[in-house]
Amino acid sequence: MARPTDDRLRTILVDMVAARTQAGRLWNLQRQGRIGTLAPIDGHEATFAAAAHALDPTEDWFLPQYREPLALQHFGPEVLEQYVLYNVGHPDGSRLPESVRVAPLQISLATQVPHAVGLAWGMRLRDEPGVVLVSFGDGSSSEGDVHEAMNLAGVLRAPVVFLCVNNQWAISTPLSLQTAAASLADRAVGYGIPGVTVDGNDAAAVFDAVDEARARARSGGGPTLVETTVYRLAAHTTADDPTRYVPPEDLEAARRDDPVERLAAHLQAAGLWNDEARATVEAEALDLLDRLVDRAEARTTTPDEVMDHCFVVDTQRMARQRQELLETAPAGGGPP
Amino acid sequence: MARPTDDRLRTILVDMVAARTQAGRLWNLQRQGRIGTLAPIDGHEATFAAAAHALDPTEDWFLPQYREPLALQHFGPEVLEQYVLYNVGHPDGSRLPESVRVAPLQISLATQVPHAVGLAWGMRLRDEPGVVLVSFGDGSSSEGDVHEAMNLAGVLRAPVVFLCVNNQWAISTPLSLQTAAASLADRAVGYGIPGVTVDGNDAAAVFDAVDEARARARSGGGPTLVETTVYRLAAHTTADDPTRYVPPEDLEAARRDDPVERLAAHLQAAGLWNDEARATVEAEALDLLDRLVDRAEARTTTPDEVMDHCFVVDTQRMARQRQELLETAPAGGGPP
Amino acid sequence: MTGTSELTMLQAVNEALHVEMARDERVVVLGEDVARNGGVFRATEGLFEKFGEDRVVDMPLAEGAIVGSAVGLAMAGLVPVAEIQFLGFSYQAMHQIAGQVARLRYRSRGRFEPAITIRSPFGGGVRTPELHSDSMEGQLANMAGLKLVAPATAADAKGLLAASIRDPDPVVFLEPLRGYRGIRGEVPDGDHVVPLGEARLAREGDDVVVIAWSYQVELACRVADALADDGLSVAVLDLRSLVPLDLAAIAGVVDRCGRAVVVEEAVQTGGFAGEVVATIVEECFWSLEAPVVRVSGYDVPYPVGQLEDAYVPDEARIAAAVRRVLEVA
Amino acid sequence: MTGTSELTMLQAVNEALHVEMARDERVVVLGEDVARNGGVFRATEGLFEKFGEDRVVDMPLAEGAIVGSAVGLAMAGLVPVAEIQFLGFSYQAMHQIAGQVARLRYRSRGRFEPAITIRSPFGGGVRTPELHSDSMEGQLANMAGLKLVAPATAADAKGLLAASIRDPDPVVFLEPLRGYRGIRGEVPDGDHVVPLGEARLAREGDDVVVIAWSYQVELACRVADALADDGLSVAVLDLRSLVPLDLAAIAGVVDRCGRAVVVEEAVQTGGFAGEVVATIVEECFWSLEAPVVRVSGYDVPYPVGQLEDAYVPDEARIAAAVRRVLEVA
Ligand SMILES: Cc1ncc(C[n+]2csc(CCOP(=O)(O)OP(=O)(O)O)c2C)c(N)n1
Ligand SMILES: Cc1ncc(C[n+]2csc(CCOP(=O)(O)OP(=O)(O)O)c2C)c(N)n1
Ligand SMILES: [Mg+2]
Ligand SMILES: [Mg+2]
Repeated sequence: MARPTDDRLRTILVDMVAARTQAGRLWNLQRQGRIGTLAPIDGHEATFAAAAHALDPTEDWFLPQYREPLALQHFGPEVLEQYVLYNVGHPDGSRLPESVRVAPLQISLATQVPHAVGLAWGMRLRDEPGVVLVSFGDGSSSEGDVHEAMNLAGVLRAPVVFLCVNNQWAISTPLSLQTAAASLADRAVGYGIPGVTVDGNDAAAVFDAVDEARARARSGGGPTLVETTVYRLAAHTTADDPTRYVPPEDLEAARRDDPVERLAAHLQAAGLWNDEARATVEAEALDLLDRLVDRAEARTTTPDEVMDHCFVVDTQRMARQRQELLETAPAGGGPP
Repeated sequence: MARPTDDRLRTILVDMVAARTQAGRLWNLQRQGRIGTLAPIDGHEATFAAAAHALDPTEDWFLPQYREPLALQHFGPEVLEQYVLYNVGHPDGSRLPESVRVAPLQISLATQVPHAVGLAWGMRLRDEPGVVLVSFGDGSSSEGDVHEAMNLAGVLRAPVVFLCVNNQWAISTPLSLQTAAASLADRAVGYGIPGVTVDGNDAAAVFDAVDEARARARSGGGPTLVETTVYRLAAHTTADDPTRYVPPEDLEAARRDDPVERLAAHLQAAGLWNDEARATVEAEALDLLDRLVDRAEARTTTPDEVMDHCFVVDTQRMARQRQELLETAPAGGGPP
Repeated sequence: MTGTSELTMLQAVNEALHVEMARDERVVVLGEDVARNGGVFRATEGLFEKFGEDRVVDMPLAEGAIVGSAVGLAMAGLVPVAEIQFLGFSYQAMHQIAGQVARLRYRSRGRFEPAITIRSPFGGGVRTPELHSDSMEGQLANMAGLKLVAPATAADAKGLLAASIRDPDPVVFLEPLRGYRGIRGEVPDGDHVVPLGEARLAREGDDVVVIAWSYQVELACRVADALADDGLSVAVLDLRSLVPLDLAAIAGVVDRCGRAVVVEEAVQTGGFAGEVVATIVEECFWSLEAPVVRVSGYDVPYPVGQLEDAYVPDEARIAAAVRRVLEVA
Repeated sequence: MTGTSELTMLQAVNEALHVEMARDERVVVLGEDVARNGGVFRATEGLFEKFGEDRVVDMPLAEGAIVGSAVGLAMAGLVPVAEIQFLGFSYQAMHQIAGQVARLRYRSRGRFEPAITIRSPFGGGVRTPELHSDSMEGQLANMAGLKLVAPATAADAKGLLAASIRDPDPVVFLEPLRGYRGIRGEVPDGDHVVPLGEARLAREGDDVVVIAWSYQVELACRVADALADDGLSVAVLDLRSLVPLDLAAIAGVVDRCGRAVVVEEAVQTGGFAGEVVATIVEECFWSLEAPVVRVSGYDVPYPVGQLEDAYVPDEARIAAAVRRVLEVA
């Protein structure tokens, strides 16, 4: 498979820088009480953005865990817009338009992995050409769902790319307590599928690996497990205090291999990037985010929206509950 | 590890022949309506008997799925006795005496696999020297529990032997629809533990592999996955009709590699076995089984035993239910 | 296509699957042993031969993946009908059932349509091994976003299964093991749909109503018929679907009779019968002339063969409860 | 050791764990992030430092293996205390909880002692992401072989957790998220055990009783106190343990008051409040002067942040229900 062009890499870097910048602003907004618990993206930008760019958003799907959305600009601006809405606690934040092939965030870890297999299988049944990429963490890889799904995908030769984002931590649990495996890609052989580990801080390498896996899936070659190794550079979430458990020297070392800086250096050397470009991207990213936050904060809900979209038609009991709710509930909710 | 002596193999063969003989008699009893649904052992004798013999019943545990008990004579005569009682539907059939380190049959497939890890870990915490062998089928290997348990055991370096008995079928589902893996032992690398596939029709090879895994576990080397390849020579259970799905030529081929006949031929060549010996073993096995069946059929239950052993002390509601039951229930149950 | 045929409940289920697969090519059947073997009870017999391996799929032995991939199939616009071989093994998939199937529409605010049916045999009386007989209606009913259907007749098995498959919401469809061959009746040929959420008055009566679902309706009807000889007028209300629950039908018959018995096979504490009693209290407390009585399984796990008869509510226990409710002055 | 200290519920839980681990060296704590991090809420803080990595164990991220290995630990004679990080993720382990933990003793006819405690935070009101706030009491109560405990005060959190760990039967121990820091009170120092199965009269009263458990007791007490100013005498019964259920205490207070409201946060249909209503009908129907009213969550999944206040029963809804029950002539 061809290495991505530097132009492509530059687009990826723009997405990465925007993601990093917006994550920082969101962190501050959480600290100000304007948004809910947030899972920062720092350290995962190359993996998510490059993986997204290796897909065709008009045909392929991206099924995320919960850190990904900031870096999925390639799938359309609605991803960020809805993510912001999600973060202010609005229910519509989990709805993307039909045209955007990205699933809602998944909070119940690893449950999206079998969904990916079913979706890919269903697309093949419907003669659709796309593939499904599903992303999950090193911690999530211990869940039974991942095993059941990878095994099923092997049998069905489903067009799936399993993207295991190994950031060395599951909240406070280090990889050494998560598994004794030398590499998570080693799981693949147990399902008769190809498995590969790539440096997740290397956007080009991630792009390559996903591109190759995608090509294999599209040509009927079945699923691939791609493990990307990265390091979680920030807290698990805004509710977490990593100084309790992350060895400072490890974090220090990881910071020296920051994926954003690495790609920036490469493109700077190639004459495609400089401080000015970065400043522009950052400013635009903040500007966009602030507008989206304002817009999200301006939206409200009515209490009985809590009953919507459960069933197509309310049951008798639900209809009564809706009635009671309209009579008794506190006025519509807003951001935290 | 040393190959088992022919004397040891002869003991194993005796157990295998007895198991095969008793399985046949139980099948007939089921057809006569004297016992409930039965899962025959045919084709698995070498694996189960040899694995049991590689363990020390005074220190090690055997956690079975549901086919194993007929071949676990090495763990004491109570295993068969209680298995017969289980088959006539008596609740005490699932209770073995404290001295017998065998767990009740497991109907909820693969759930016993994490139990094995916890038990092994607990024994180590208590400074007990034993290991835990847990047995499960190729079908069961697809359950999330197996993944979660093997991964945990790798991290804890728990003294467990995972015995995956690959008999090519899970009811009607052939191995090719169960997994795309070339071998189930290939799963081991994904957990950082050793994995080995052995011919499960070769009692000596199974003994060797389990013996080696046990030695590793006892010396702190952690768990091992041992896959044994066999062929299910009979129906899945008495409720199953394998002619609907088993290719006759495959069955024919498997019959030519019958584990009982193979070991018998070896020992016959070594002068340790002959038709007379076999006839004696068979006669004794049947005699024993018939006595156990008679004894089991003579046992009854009282209806309120249904309430026993749920909690140590009945709740208020249970106490009332027990009362109601004694007043209203049909007289005590007996065999089917 | 306007005649009827006498079928067992099992045949009725099988027929519904044949009709629905022929009618809508988006329907895909998946589960353990459902294809080449036609299901361990033969509920899916003939589907593999008729509709092929793309639409009738033998799955690896992993309930979580069966249900989890059904969610993905639904996201792709298909209409999966997943079989859990015995309801007790749905615990292995509960994170997918309660957390994913039930919430796919809710989470995505209507973007994804969880037109998923999960079929499963359940209930006792046939001497199965552990966990094969468990009744879990109370638990499933508490998982918001799931419909829960439990037919008691062969005709309803066909008509309600058809409705479940066609329903855009996810349905857990419970088939009584004892009813597979033990219940038979006239079933309309061809297209036959019974709407979800409407209870059925299985026996008219004025003195007391027995409220039940699934196989317990059969028992209740036998009790009603037997007590009729003693001059007692016992109504039987077959709920048919537990979610949605037909509140009006419950209120109507309890208002008329003033006395009620609720029968279920599950563990009593936390079982669905409690929900029915609470509903009666809410809907028609003032009509009650006696406390509602529950006839349930006991508060212990479903037992092994020899203790089964002591555990499973039978006609004698139902009849005793009916008499007890009637005795209250 | 005879004094008391003012603690939050979270501190009380933590103290119980410290006391029980010191008291019985068979006690082992396992779960996600329970050791080095002291738990995501700090419920297990200090245990790792005090009792070491053999007895306080950070587990891989797999709830089935956490509960499943706890079964094995119990078979080895240990006393595991497993944490499920949020109750909604116990679905991932339900096959082990309902099928194995709950049946270990029953299946083995008393050979194995499932002295297992599964602790888990649950309930809403703190704007958590999906599945972090789910209330599942009704479902868990229907799984025979499990005890189910849900304290409402800091002192009970300590005393009931101690009792749960010491109990030879398996206990699911529910800790209200909102109570972790939102409930505080005097807690006896040192050894403190509150027996399982005994309800607590949190407020005396004669006109109506509000029956609740966990954080809803706190709300009910506030309502009782507020309505006292209006001259209403509202009793509050804190069930404390749902299994075993204190039938006598329920009957006693309902007999006296004649009117009852049952509060829970879970989805209404199939929730445990229905069980309480059915129990009241069975135990003291003739004392009822009005239909029992349930105040519950609605029949939809627990919602995201902005809709939470609309969903979670609050003081206003409880007060309205109390007034409604009292208005019935
Ligand atoms: C089934 C389930 N169990 C537990 C949790 C609680 N939890 C949220 S994030 C997390 C760690 C996830 O680690 P990993 O998969 O490596 O992803 P990362 O946060 O490192 O990106 C845990 C335990 C959950 N959300 N779902
Ligand atoms: C969790 C669970 N799912 C489904 C079943 C039904 N079932 C019983 S045996 C069986 C096949 C088991 O195959 P395998 O593990 O290969 O064991 P074998 O019968 O071949 O020895 C199935 C699907 C079950 N008992 N438990
Ligand atoms: Mg991680
Ligand atoms: Mg097999």
